[in-house]
Amino acid sequence: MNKAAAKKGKKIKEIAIREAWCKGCAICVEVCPKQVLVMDHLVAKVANLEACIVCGRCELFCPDFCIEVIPDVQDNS
Amino acid sequence: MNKAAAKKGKKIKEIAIREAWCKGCAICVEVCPKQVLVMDHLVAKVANLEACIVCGRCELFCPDFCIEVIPDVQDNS
Amino acid sequence: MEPKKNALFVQGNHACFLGAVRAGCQFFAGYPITPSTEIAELCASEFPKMGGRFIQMEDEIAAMGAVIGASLTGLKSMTATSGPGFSLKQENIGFAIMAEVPCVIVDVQRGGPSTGLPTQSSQSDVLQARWGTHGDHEIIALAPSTIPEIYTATIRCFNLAERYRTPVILLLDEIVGHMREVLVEPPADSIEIWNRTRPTCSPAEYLPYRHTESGIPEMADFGSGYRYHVTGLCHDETGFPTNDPKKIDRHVRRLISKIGRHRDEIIEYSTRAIEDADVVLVSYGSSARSAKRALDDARAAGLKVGLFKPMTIWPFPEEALRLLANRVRNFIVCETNMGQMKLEVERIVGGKAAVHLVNTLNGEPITPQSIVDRIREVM
Amino acid sequence: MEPKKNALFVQGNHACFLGAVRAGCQFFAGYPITPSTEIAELCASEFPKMGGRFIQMEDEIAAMGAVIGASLTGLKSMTATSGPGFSLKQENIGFAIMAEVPCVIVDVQRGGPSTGLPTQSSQSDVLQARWGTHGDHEIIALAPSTIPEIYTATIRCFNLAERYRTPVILLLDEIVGHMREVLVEPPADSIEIWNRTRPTCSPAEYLPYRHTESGIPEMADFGSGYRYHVTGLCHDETGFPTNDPKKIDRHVRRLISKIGRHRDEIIEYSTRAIEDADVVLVSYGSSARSAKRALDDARAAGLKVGLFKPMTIWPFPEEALRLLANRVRNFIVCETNMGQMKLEVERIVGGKAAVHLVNTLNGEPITPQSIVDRIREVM
Amino acid sequence: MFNYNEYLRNEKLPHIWCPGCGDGTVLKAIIRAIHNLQIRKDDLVMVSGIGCSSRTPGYVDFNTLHTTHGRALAFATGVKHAKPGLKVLVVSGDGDATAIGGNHFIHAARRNIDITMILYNNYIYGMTGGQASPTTPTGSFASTAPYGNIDPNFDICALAQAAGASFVARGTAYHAPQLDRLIEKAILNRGFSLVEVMLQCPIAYGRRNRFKTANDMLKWQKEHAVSVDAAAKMTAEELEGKFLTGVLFQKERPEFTAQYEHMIERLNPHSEE
Amino acid sequence: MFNYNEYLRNEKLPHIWCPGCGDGTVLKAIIRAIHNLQIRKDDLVMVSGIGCSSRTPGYVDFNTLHTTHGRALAFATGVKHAKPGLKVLVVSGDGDATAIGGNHFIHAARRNIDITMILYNNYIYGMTGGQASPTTPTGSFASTAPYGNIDPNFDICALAQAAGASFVARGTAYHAPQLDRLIEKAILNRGFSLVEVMLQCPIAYGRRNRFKTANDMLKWQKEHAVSVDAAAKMTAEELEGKFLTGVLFQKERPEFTAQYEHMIERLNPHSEE
Amino acid sequence: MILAGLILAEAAAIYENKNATQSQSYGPEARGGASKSEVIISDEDIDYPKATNIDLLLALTQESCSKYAVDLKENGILIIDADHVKQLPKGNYRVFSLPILTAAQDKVGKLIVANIVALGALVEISKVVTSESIEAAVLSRVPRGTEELNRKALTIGIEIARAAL
Amino acid sequence: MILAGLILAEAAAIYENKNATQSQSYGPEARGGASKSEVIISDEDIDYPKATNIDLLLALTQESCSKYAVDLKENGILIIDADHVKQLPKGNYRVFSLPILTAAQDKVGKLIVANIVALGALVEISKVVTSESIEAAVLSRVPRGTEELNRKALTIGIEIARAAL
Ligand SMILES: Cc1ncc(C[n+]2csc(CCOP(=O)(O)OP(=O)(O)O)c2C)c(N)n1
Ligand SMILES: Cc1ncc(C[n+]2csc(CCOP(=O)(O)OP(=O)(O)O)c2C)c(N)n1
Ligand code: SF4
Ligand code: SF4
Ligand code: SF4
Ligand code: SF4
Ligand code: SF4
Ligand code: SF4
Ligand SMILES: [Mg+2]
Ligand SMILES: [Mg+2]
Repeated sequence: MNKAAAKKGKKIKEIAIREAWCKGCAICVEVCPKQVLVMDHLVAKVANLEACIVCGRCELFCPDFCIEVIPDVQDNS
Repeated sequence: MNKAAAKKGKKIKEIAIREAWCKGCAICVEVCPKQVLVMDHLVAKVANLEACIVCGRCELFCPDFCIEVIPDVQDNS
Repeated sequence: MEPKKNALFVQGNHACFLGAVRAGCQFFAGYPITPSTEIAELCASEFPKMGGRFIQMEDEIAAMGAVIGASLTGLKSMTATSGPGFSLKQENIGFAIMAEVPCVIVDVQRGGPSTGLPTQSSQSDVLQARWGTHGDHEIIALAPSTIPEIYTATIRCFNLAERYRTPVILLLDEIVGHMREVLVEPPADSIEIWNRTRPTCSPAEYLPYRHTESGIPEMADFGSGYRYHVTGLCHDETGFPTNDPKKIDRHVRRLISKIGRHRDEIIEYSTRAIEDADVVLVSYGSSARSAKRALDDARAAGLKVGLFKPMTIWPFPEEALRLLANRVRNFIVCETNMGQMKLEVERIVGGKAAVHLVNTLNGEPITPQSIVDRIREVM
Repeated sequence: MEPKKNALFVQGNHACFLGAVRAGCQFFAGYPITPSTEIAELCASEFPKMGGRFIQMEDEIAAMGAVIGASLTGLKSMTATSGPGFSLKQENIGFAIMAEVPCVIVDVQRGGPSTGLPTQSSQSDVLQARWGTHGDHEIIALAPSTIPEIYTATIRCFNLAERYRTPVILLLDEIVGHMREVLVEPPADSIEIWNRTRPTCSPAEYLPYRHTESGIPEMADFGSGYRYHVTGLCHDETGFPTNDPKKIDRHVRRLISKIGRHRDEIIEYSTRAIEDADVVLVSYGSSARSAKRALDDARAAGLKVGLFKPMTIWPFPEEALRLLANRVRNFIVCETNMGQMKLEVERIVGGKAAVHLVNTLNGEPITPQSIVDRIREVM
Repeated sequence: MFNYNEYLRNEKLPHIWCPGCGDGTVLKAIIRAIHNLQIRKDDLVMVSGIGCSSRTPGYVDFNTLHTTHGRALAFATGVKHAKPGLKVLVVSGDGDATAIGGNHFIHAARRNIDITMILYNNYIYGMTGGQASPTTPTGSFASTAPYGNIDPNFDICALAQAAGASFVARGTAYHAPQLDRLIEKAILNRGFSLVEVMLQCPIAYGRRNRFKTANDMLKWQKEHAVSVDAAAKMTAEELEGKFLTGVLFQKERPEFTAQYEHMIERLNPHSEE
Repeated sequence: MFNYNEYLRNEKLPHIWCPGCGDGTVLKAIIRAIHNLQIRKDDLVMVSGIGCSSRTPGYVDFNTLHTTHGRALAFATGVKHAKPGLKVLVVSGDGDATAIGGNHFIHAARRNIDITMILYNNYIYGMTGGQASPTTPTGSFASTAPYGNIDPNFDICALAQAAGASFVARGTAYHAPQLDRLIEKAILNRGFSLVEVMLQCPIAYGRRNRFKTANDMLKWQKEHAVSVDAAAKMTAEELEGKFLTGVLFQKERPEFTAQYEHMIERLNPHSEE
Repeated sequence: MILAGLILAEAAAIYENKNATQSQSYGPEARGGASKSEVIISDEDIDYPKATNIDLLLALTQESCSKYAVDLKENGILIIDADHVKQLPKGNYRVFSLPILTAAQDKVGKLIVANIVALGALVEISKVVTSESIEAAVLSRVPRGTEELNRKALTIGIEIARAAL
Repeated sequence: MILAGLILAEAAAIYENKNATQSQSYGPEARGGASKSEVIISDEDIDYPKATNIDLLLALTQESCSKYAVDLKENGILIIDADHVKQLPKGNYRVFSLPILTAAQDKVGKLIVANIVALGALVEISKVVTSESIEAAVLSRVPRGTEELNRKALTIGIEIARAAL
C-alpha cells in the first residue's frame, strides 16, 4: 500500500505488534496522533484500534521493527 | 639597523656572501631591483655594489642564510 | 561498623589509576576502548581536582603522541588502551624508545586478533608488547595478577620509565582489569618513587643523549633552559641526526643495552613451592591466579608442583628460569593465548626440560581443574 | 649488439612489481615511504595501462583498509611500505587475518626504531612481521635475497595469500630493494598461479567461514551474488559475531591451524654445502648474500661451512633446522638486526648446538669478512 | 505497510540496540531509500566501522563489511575503486567518522569518490558507554567530561563541504518520514555524499544529560531542527542554537573512479578494438 | 641587516634543503617574527613531523621536537596541555599536515588549542622525491601521478576554518617581506592559528611541472596570489585560478588550555588559600 | 545488578574482613548494562575469580534465571522475582520467589532501588554478611541524598525475605 | 651519476652476459639525488653487493673524491673532473684528470650529459665493457629523441679519454 492510499482515508485492519522484539521505548505511543497505542508492562499494546487513521507513523518510528500497520484493503483496490 | 633606517637612503658598505653555503639558486640575483648581484660559477657574486640601495631584498630572500647586507653606518646614527 | 582501615574495594583498572597517582603521574591522554576505559574516566574526573591534566584525543596515535609531548615538559605521563589501540600506538612507542622519553602505556588485553572479543579476556598481546614496533629495541613490560599487584606494578612502571628513560608497558587483561578486590594503599613513605635524572651541568654543556656510565642520559624539561633537539632519526649524543655508522652503532647499542645491563634491577618475579617441585607452572597476569589455585589443589592431592610467576615479563627472568631448568623436568606454561610465552620458555629451557601448555583462546579464563589434569598427565 | 633475451636489469622493488603483475595483482593502495616508494610509483604508471587500479591513500592505515576492500571484490591486491608504515598497518593486518582476506604487504625494511635511518638497510622488522598485530595469529612471511628471488617470492606471496585466505608479508630490505641485478622473466606457462577458491554452491548454502576439510573456506567476491557478512569480531561459520565460547574456540584454532597444517606446502628454504659442515650459517634476505660469500671464502680456505637459508621465514623451517641440529655443533645467525631470528633459532636448536650471531645495527650490510672471522672463532 | 523483511537478516533480530535508540529508525529509512531506488541487493555493499551504529550492516541482506574503528571509508574506497559498478554505502557514528576516522572522512570528501555516507550522530560514544565525542555539545556531560565538556564540537556538514563533498545533507530521527528522501538524493548524487542524522542515544547520552526518555530526545530534535527553507526566512537570532536540516550543499564535481576510468581510456585509446 | 645567527644552530648549517627551496625563506620569516615578538627562546617549543619542511626545528635554537610523520600536532598538544606557559609552534608540510596528519589538523583546530602552525605548502611530498600530496593541483605531475593528478586538492585554509581554527592566514615565499607580520599575528592569537605558506619545491615539484628554476616558481606565486584586500575589489572571474593571501579568517573563541584551567579553578575554588 | 554485587562483596571485604572478589560479564561491548555480576566470598585466598559451583543465584529476569541456573550447586539458594520469573529451572534448589520489583515500586516507591531490595532479601536469606555490614556498605556507595530511600529498600528486602523464610 | 652507473652495469649484464650489480647510497631521504652509485662487474656470482676494494672511482666533485677515494685499491683507476677536483687524495692511483664537465658544456652543448661523457671516458680507459655494449646500453636508457645527443656525448667522452691515455 502506498502513501497516497494511506492518505485516502483507508481503514485499519490490524496493528500487528511483534511483542517479542518490543523493547518498551514508548516511541510508538508518543508518535501516534490518535492515542491508539499504550504501554502495558513495558510492551506496546493496541488500546483503541478504531481511532487509527492508518497514518503509519507508529510503524515508521518504531526502531525495533515491531509494528506493522495492516490496512483494511478493499477488494476493488 | 631597522627598516626605517634602510628606507632613509642609507648607503651600502658591503654585501657579504657566505660562498660556502651558497647553493646557486640565483634568487638573490632575481630579486635585487638594481642588478647588484650576478651568478658566477654557480655562486652568487657582487658585481655592482655601487648600485645597491640597501633594500635588503637579497638578504631577505636568500633561502640559505648566505647574504648579509651591511649598510654604511654613520657614526652619529 | 568499623570498615577495614584504608581499604578500598576496587577494580584493577581503578587500582592502576591509584598507582599512577601515587607514582606522581600528572598527565593522561587517551582514547576510549573496552576494557581499559575506566582508567581514562577516572583520570578525567580526578586529575582536574589534583592539578593533573587529562585529554581525550582524536585517536590512539594522537594519544601516544600527546603523552610523549607532555613527558618532554617534565610531567609523568601515561595512556591506556586495549589491543586495537595498542596496535595503533606502536609507531609512536618506537619514537619514545628512540628519543628516550619516559612514559607508561597500559594495555588491558581482550580477545583478538582484530576487534575480536571486546568484552572478554586474553593475554594475546604478550609478544606484541615485545615486538610490536618496527626496528630493534628493548622493552620493559609488567603483568600483575591481583588488584594490589596492579597498584604496585603501576608505580613500578613509572619508576622504571623514569630511571631508564624509556616507555614501559603495563599488561593487564580484562579479568584483572575489571574484577574487584580489596586494595589497602600502603603508607606513602613506604613506597619508593623514582624520578628521571635531570641535568645539573650548565645548558651549554648539556648533552641530551650522553653516553653516561649507566647508559642513561640526563633529561631536561622543555622550557627549563636546556634547549635541545629531540628526533626519531638515529642521532648522536647531541641529539642531532647523524649518518656516521660508528655513532649510529653506538647509539643503537646503548639503547638496547641500557635495559640489558640493568636486568637485575628491572626484573621481578616470584615463586611458590618450587623447592621440591617436579612440575613447575609458569604463569603471569590473570592466568597466574588459576595456576596458583591449581598448585594448591595439586599440592593438597600430594602432587609436587611449583609456580614460577614473572612480574616483569619483558625482560623475562631468564637466568632464574634457566637455573630452575637444571633440576625440573617439566614446565607447564599457563596462559590465555596460543602459547606465546611458551615460545620464550622453550628457548630459555633450551631442551633441558619438557615445556607444556595449558591455555584457552576463547576469552574464558583457564580453569584450575584443566591445569591439575595436565599436571597429572605430565607427571 | 644482441641483448640477453628477456633480460631486465632492474631494482629489487621493480622485480617485486613485475612479480606482482605476473601473479595477477590488479590493485595497489599505498602511501609513499622510503625505501619502498618505487613499487608504488611503478604501479601508478603501469597499472592504468593494464586495467589495474592504483590509489595513493591519505596514510598507511587507509592503504591497508583499501587493499582489504579491493580484495573482497575479488581483485588480487597489495600494498608496500617500510617500518613506520608497517607499524601503522598492523591493526588492519589483524583484520585481514581475522576476516581471512588474501592480500600481500611488502615491507622494505630500513633502520629503526622510529624514523631511524630512512635510507639505510636493516632486517629489524622480522619479529614485528610475526607479532606486530595484537591477538593470537599465524602469519606467512618471505624474505628473498636476490632480484630473481624477489620476483619469484612475490608471486609466491600472492599464491599463498590466495590459497590460504590470509595476508602474506614480503620482507625486503633497502639493499635488495634498491640494488639492481639481471632478472630474466621466466616464460608465463612455467609459473604456477594460484587463485582463491570461490564457492560453487548456491548463495543460500554459502557459509563464508565454513570449516572445510582443508581449513580454508571458499571466498565469494562482493557483488557476485553471494551476500555475506565480514567482520573483525570473532564470528562463526556464517560470518556473524558470536559469543559462544565453543564456536570462538573453533574459529580461532582454525585460523591458526590453517597455516600450521600446511607448513610443508608453505615452507621453502635452501641449503648450501651443509652435508659435511661443522658450522652452519643461518641467514636470509640481503644478509644471506654476505653469508653465501663468506661461505665460499671460508670453503676456499678449507673451512667446512654450510648455509641454511629460509625463504619462508614465517613459518620458520623448524623441522629442517632441528634435524640439522642433531649433527651440527655451531650455528651462526647472520642478520642486520640485534639477533631477532637468532632467538627463534635458539628455541628450535633447543640446546643441542651453540648459536652465535654476526650482525650490524647501523644500516650497513654485514661484511663477508666479519662472518669468516667469526667462523674461525667458533671452530 | 512497508515490507522491511525483504532487506533484513531476520534471524539476526531483535537487534542489539537499546530501547528507544535511534539507530533502528535510521536503518529503516536506509532500507526504504534503497527500496525506492530499486537497487539490487547484490550490487550494494554496506561498510561500517565500530560502534553501535556500525552494527547496522549485520542486519541487512547486502554485501556487508564491518571493519575496524574509524576505517570504514578506507575499506569502502578500496571496494569502490576496485569495482566501480558497486553502490557503496558507509554507515558510521560520530566518533567513528569524525574522531578516529576524521582523516578518511575529509579525504573521501576531497576525492569526491562515489560513496554515500550515513553518519549517525548521537553526540557520544555509545558502544563504549558514553565518552565524549567530537560532536558532544560543549557543556554536555559524558563519562570523560564529568564536569561538562570543554571541547568545542564539529559542524560535520560544514567540514565535509570544506573538504570537498559534492552532496551534504542533514536529517534527524524525529524527521524519519523525510529521511528516506534525503538518503535517496544522496545515493543518486555521483560523488561523495554525506547524510548526517541527528539521533537519540537515550542510554549513553540521554541519561547523563537530563533526558528521561527517548521521546524527550525526539522532542528536542523536533524543537531544534530548522529546515533550510524555513531558515531562509529566519533571523540569525532566531536561528541561535538551532541546526539546519535538508540538503545543505550540492555541487557537481568530477568523481574519482570516473576520472580514473577516463585516464585508463586516455592511455589505452584503442582498447575497444 | 637582520641577525639570524642568534636564533640559529649555526653549526648545523648549511641546511639540507635543495638549491632554491623555499623552506629556508619561511624559516627566516619565522625567526623574524619570533624576534619581533621578543619571545624567549627557552619559552618556545617548535614541533614538526617528517618531511623537508619538518627539518626546520633542527636549525633553530629553541626546544625542538622532530616527531613522526603527520603527528606533530598530537605531540604539540601534549606539550601545550602539560605546560600551557610554553609557546608552541608547529611547522609541517602539506603532506605531513593534511595527508597522514589530516585528523590531528582538524582536531587541533576544533579544540582551538593555542598552537601556531606554519604549514609549508609546496604541493608535493618533497622528502620522498615527488609523490602527489593532497594539495598537488589537479592535472599537475607527480611521481605517483605520472599522467596528471586526477585528485582534487584541499583548500587547507577553508578546511581549518570549517574545523574551528580561530586564525587562518595564507602567505607565499615570494611575499617573504609580509610573511613575518602574518606569523606574528598568528602567534599573538590565543587559539589555534594557521599560516599556510605557498612555496617552491624546485626539485620534486618544479622539475616535473615545467618550472625551470626557483625564480620561475616565485614568479608563479607572485602572479597567482591576490591579497584579501585586493580580492574584495575583484570579480569572481578575475579571481579564477588565483589564491587569496593575508588574514583570511579570525574570530575569538575559547581556547582549550584556558578552558581546562577554568575547570580546575571551578573544581578547586579555594585552591588559593 | 552490578552495583548490588559490588556492595555485597564490599560488605564482606571491607566490613567483615573476609576475602571477596566481584567480577562481571558484558554483552558485545561495554554499553548499557553488564549482564552478570559474580561475587565470591571466602575465608581463604581467592585466586580463580570465576564462580563455578555457586551457592546462591539472584535472578530478576527469566532470561538470566534460565541462563545461569546451571551453575547453581545442588541445594543452592535461588532467589527470583516472583512476577518476572515464571519458569523454574530444573534442579534441586532452595527457591525463594519474592515480589522484589513490585515491592520496590509499591513499597519503596522507586523501581530503580529493586537491586537494594534484592540485596536485603539475599542477605536475610543467606546470612553471608550481617545486616549491619550490608547497611554500611550500601550507605557508602549510594549517591548522597538517597541514603534514606536505600535504607528503606534494604529493610523492605529483609522483610519480604523474612516473610518467605 | 646514478644513471651512468646503471647504464654501465646494464651494458655488462645485458649486453655482455657478465654478472653485474648496481647499488647506490642516499642522503638523509630519497629526495634530489643519491650520492654514490656502486657497480660490480664480475664473471662470478656477485653476492656481497657493496664494493669494498674498488678498481675504479669516477668523481666529478671534490667532495665525492675526498670521501670515497679511501676505498680505491692500490693502483686503482681514479677518474676526476679536471676543473672540479683540484686536491688529489693521497695514495697510489692511476689518475686521469679529464675536462668532463667542460667537454659536456662546450663540445656537446648540454651540461646534463656530463654523466654520459664520463661514461665514455670510463669505458675507454677501463675497457670493462666494449664501446658497442655501452652505446647500446646508453641508447636503451635515455629518453626518446635524445639518442643523438647522448651518442655524441659518449663519443666525446671516449675522445677525451683517448687524449689522456
Ligand atoms: C582502534 C579502536 N579504538 C577504540 C575502540 C573502541 N570503540 C569502539 S566503538 C567506539 C566509539 C563509538 O562511538 P560512535 O562512533 O559515535 O558510535 P556509536 O556507538 O555512538 O553509534 C570506540 C571508541 C575500538 N574498537 N578500536
Ligand atoms: C609513517 C610514515 N609514512 C611515510 C613516511 C615517508 N615520508 C617522509 S616525509 C613524507 C612526505 C613529505 O611531504 P610533506 O609533508 O609535504 O613535506 P615536504 O617534504 O614536501 O616538505 C613521507 C611520505 C614516513 N616517514 N613515515
Ligand atoms: S497508523 Fe497512525 S493512527 Fe494508527 S496506530 Fe499507527 S500511528 Fe496511530
Ligand atoms: S516503538 Fe517499537 S519497541 Fe518501542 S514500544 Fe513501540 S513497539 Fe515497542
Ligand atoms: S640590498 Fe637590495 S639593492 Fe642591494 S644588493 Fe640586496 S637586493 Fe640588491
Ligand atoms: S639566494 Fe643565496 S643561495 Fe641563492 S644564489 Fe643567492 S646567495 Fe646563493
Ligand atoms: S548505547 Fe546509545 S547508541 Fe548504543 S545502542 Fe544504546 S542507545 Fe543506541
Ligand atoms: S625536495 Fe623540494 S622541498 Fe625538499 S628540500 Fe628539495 S626543493 Fe625543498
Ligand atoms: Mg556516537
Ligand atoms: Mg610538501
